[in-house]
Formats: sequence, structure tokens, C-alpha cells
Amino acid sequence: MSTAFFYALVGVGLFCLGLYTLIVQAHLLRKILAFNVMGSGVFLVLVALAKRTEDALPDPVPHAMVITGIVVAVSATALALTLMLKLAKETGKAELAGEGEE
Amino acid sequence: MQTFYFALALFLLLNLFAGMWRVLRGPSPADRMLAAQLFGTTAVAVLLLLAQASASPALRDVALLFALLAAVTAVAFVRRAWPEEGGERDGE
Amino acid sequence: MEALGLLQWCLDGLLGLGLLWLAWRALACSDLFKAVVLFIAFGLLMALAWVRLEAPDIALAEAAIGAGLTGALLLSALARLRAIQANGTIVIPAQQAAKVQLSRWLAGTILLSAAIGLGYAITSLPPEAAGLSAEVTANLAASGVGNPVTAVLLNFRAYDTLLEMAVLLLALLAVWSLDGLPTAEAAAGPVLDTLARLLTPVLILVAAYLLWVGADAPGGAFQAGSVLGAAGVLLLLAGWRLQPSLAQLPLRLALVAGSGTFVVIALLTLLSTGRLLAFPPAQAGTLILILEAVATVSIGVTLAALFLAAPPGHKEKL
Amino acid sequence: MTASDYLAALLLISGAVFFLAGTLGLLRFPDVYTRLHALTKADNVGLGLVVIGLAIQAESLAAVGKLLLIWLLVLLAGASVSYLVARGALHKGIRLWKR
Repeated sequence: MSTAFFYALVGVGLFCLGLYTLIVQAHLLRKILAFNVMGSGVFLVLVALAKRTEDALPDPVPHAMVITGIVVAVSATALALTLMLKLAKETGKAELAGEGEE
Repeated sequence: MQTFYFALALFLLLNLFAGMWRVLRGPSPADRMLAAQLFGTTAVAVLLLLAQASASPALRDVALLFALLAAVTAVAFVRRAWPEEGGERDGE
Repeated sequence: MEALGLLQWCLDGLLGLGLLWLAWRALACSDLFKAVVLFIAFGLLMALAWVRLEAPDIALAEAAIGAGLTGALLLSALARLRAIQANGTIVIPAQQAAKVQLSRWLAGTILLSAAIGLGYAITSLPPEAAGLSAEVTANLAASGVGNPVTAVLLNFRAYDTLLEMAVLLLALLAVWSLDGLPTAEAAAGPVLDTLARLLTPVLILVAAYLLWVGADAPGGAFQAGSVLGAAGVLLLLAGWRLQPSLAQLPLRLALVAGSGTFVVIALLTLLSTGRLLAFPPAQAGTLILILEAVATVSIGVTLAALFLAAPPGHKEKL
Repeated sequence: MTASDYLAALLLISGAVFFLAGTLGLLRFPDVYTRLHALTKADNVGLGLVVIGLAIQAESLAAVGKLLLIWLLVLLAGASVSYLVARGALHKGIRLWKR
């Protein structure tokens, strides 16, 4: 197995770990972290699979997409954090209302 | 020489993971933050070694960024996120 | 040569497993502060992983964003959350333990099988795939720059970058419209003040350097903009605020300059060449440099404003 | 291997030893203040030795300059952050460790 595939598998692991946390954890800050980990997993898969070139430079198109993605991810994180704080200010807790409770 | 650089980089990376124990253990937030600070410096050293080993000077720019921004997270911690310890307002 | 290969494998293995372990610890631990610190360490290891994957451009972006912005954003959000919950009621969720256990098992099983399926899909991909690298290399000479990633970002797929500038602006508008919760900073002591004064010019210089080398070596507008944003974060943390006279029109102009220039150049190319953002090869280098320079300023100002989370001039309260 | 190779290797290994010492101190020392002390050794001396070792091998004078700049920046950040953390810890009432 080459390095590229190893990192791609790590990326898959990160994605699933993040998605699992996103589902089972209630606290919104943790959900935001989980979302970021998922994003990193996707980026890792993209860039790792771009490295499947023999001796040549890796495919630059996924690299460019991931750079864009990192900057978008940080701005989305900033927005999500502000939304979380706003919710906490309104309801006193940083969690989404569950079924049957309002 | 190349093998030697990689061996040292691996050694420093192992060091970094050993320091992870302090982040997990704490006890105070300052301890966790200090460990993160050491990770930054270790990463700078690893990047410089890799830059030399793989003859890619661009990695020195990555190390330069880490060195430049090492203080920002720690300053954010000291100025904003340091919870009261044993004070009347208990954060956690 | 064999020892070298083995060492590289150890390095990659340690990095990959370390990434998974850190992510797991960060997402599973009970203390939120610990989770944030572990996540910061995770970002650091990601930068090393990009280096190992021969993606120095991404490593630069990850280093600038991870070290300069994400940590500060998360830590200050955590502090604000604590302040809010110390005043209000802290609600401890009363969850039905059995139901939670069941849903965890269910989610865990489904995602484990998803991971296995995805892993299988990835390992069954062909081990050699050049992707678009041959096309990019063939057209690099006409792009106006020598760094293939910059060529993709600002010439071949420039519309991506145009829309990305719009996304950044939208995120900031959404944050501003939420009437965010600004934190007043206590006066900075002499050490922090000196640190900010020493580092800010170097940060601006490094941003300019990254912008310039981005044409032919790893670097470019996003990396430079993130470094500028980090400079803004450092200044904000040191208690510096934008003067009221600059906080209105000049700030807003700086925020929209990136998208604005992009749109103007897009229209000009549409009129002259008939295709959106198709640069004539002779002028491509100049156009890219102009676009990148303006985009750098806009990205930097937007990221710093996202960190402040409230329109400048907004009344600050503790 | 030439003489400068040996010198560089020696400097790099001593740098790595300081990193090891810093990590051990971080793990073994009893309180924040003593751990700060250990940390700064890795930051200042460890990275310093690594930088000098690599500067001997560097391909150009510009690369040497960049290496030194990186070291200076880490020194500046390390010193300031150590001061801020130690002062903060005193303010928060974390007691000094006494045997």
C-alpha cells in the first residue's frame, strides 16, 4: 500500500469519526469541532488521491480546491460559533432543543 | 545525511506525542496550553529538518509561519479563555 | 536507501495514527477546553501531513489558519460561552440513558460499515492516476504564473476564487447581522504591547512575501490573506481597535475590494475575450498579481472582522 | 561525510537532546512555573542548536537568514508567552510549588 492510500484511509477514518460525534454529542461546540474534523478528513482524501502520480508533481487541482476549502471552513466555523453563542444567550444552553422539549 | 534528518524528525515527532500526555492530564488549563506551545516549536524543528532532507525550501516558509504565529493562540488563551481557578466564578 | 524508506514509513504511520488518535481524544473528552487544545494540536499535525503529501501550498494555508485563527476563534468563543452561562442558568441535559446508548450503538455500527465501505472504495481505485496534472503543466506557460496551484486558483478556475470571496463576505455579513457579542479587552501590559508592535510589521512583510513568491513557489493570496488576518487577530487581542473614522466606509471598501475587483475583471474579460475570467496570456501575470493583491487585503480584513464578530464601532461590553 | 557534516550532526543531536529534556520536564515537573522553565529550554536552546546545525548545511545565505529569523521569532514568542502565562498564573492564585 502506498503512502497516498494510507493517508486517504486516515481521511476516511477522520470523516466517520467526525460524523459519529456530530450525531451522538449534544454540545454545539463539540459538533462544530466534529464538523471541522470531517472537513479535514475530506481534504485529506482529496489531496492523498491527488498524489497517485509516479515521480511527477501531484495533481494541483485538488490542492487548489482544498486551499479554498480551508478558508471557507474557517469562515463557516466563525459563523457557527457566533450562532452558538447567540443561542446560548437566548436559551441558556449551547445545545439544540431535543424532541418534545422547547 | 538524509536518513539522519528523517531519523531526527521522527524522534522529535515521538517527543511531541509524549508531550500529549500533559495536554490530556492537565491539571490546569495553563499546563495544557504550555504543552500546545511546545508542539508548535517541535513542529518548527520537524519542518526545518524535512525542508533540508527533501530539499524543498518552501517548507521553511511553513516553519516561518508557525514561528510567527506561535504566540497568537497563547495570547488568545491568556487574554480571553483563561477560566478562574478557585475563584468565586467557577467556569467549569 | 532501505533505512530511509522505513523511516519515512514510520513518520507517515505515526502522523496518520496520531491524527486519528488526536481527533478521537478531542471529540470524546469531557472537558471542552481540553477538546479545543487537542483540536489545535490536530491542526498542527494536519500541516505536517500536508507536507508529507507534497502539498506545501496547503501546508502554508493550514499553518496560517490553524495557528493564527482557528485556535484564537475557538478559545475566545469558549470564554464567551462561559461568561454567558455563568450569568444565566446552566442546563444539564436530562437524557434517557437507554435511548442514548441505543442511538450510539446504532450510529456507531452504521458509520463503521460506512468507513469500511469507503475504505474499500478507496483501495480499489487505480494506484496510478495523474488527474489533471498533465493538462495543467501543458497550459502553465499561458497562465502567467509558474506555480501550478496558483495557476489553477487564479486562472484556470478563477471563478472558484471569485465565489470564495463572496462566501467569505457572506459569512461576515451573517455574523454582523446576528448582533454578535463583542468582548472588551483589558489594557495590554507592556510585554503584550511590545510583542504586538514587533510582530505586526513582520506579519505584514511575510504576507507580502507570500503573495509575491506565490507566482512561482508555494504561497499566494489565501496564505497571505490568512497571515494578514492573524495580524489583525493579534492586534485585536492586544486591545487595539479601528478608529471610528476608518470603521465605516474605508473598512467596508476594504471588505468588498476583493470581490469587487474580481467582478470588474470578470466583466472586462467577458467583454474583450467573450469568456468569463479568460485572461489573455500576455496580460495574465499582471492581472493575477492585481487580483491577488486586492484579494489578500480583503481576505485579511474579513478574517480579522470575523474574529471580532461585531461591526467595529459597536458598543463594547464585558 | 565531511567535517562540517559531523559538526552539523553533533549540533542537531544536542538540539534533539534539549527537546527531549524539555518534554521530560513538561511531563515530570510539579507545577506550571517549573514546567515553563523546562519548556523554554526546548524553545530557545533546542531549536537554536537545530537551527545552527541546519545553517551549516544550508544552500545559500538567504536560507541561513531565514533560519535565523525563525529562531529569533520563536525566541520572541517563547519569552513573551512564558511571561504572560507565569503572570497570569500568579494572578489566578496558582501557588508556587514547595518541596
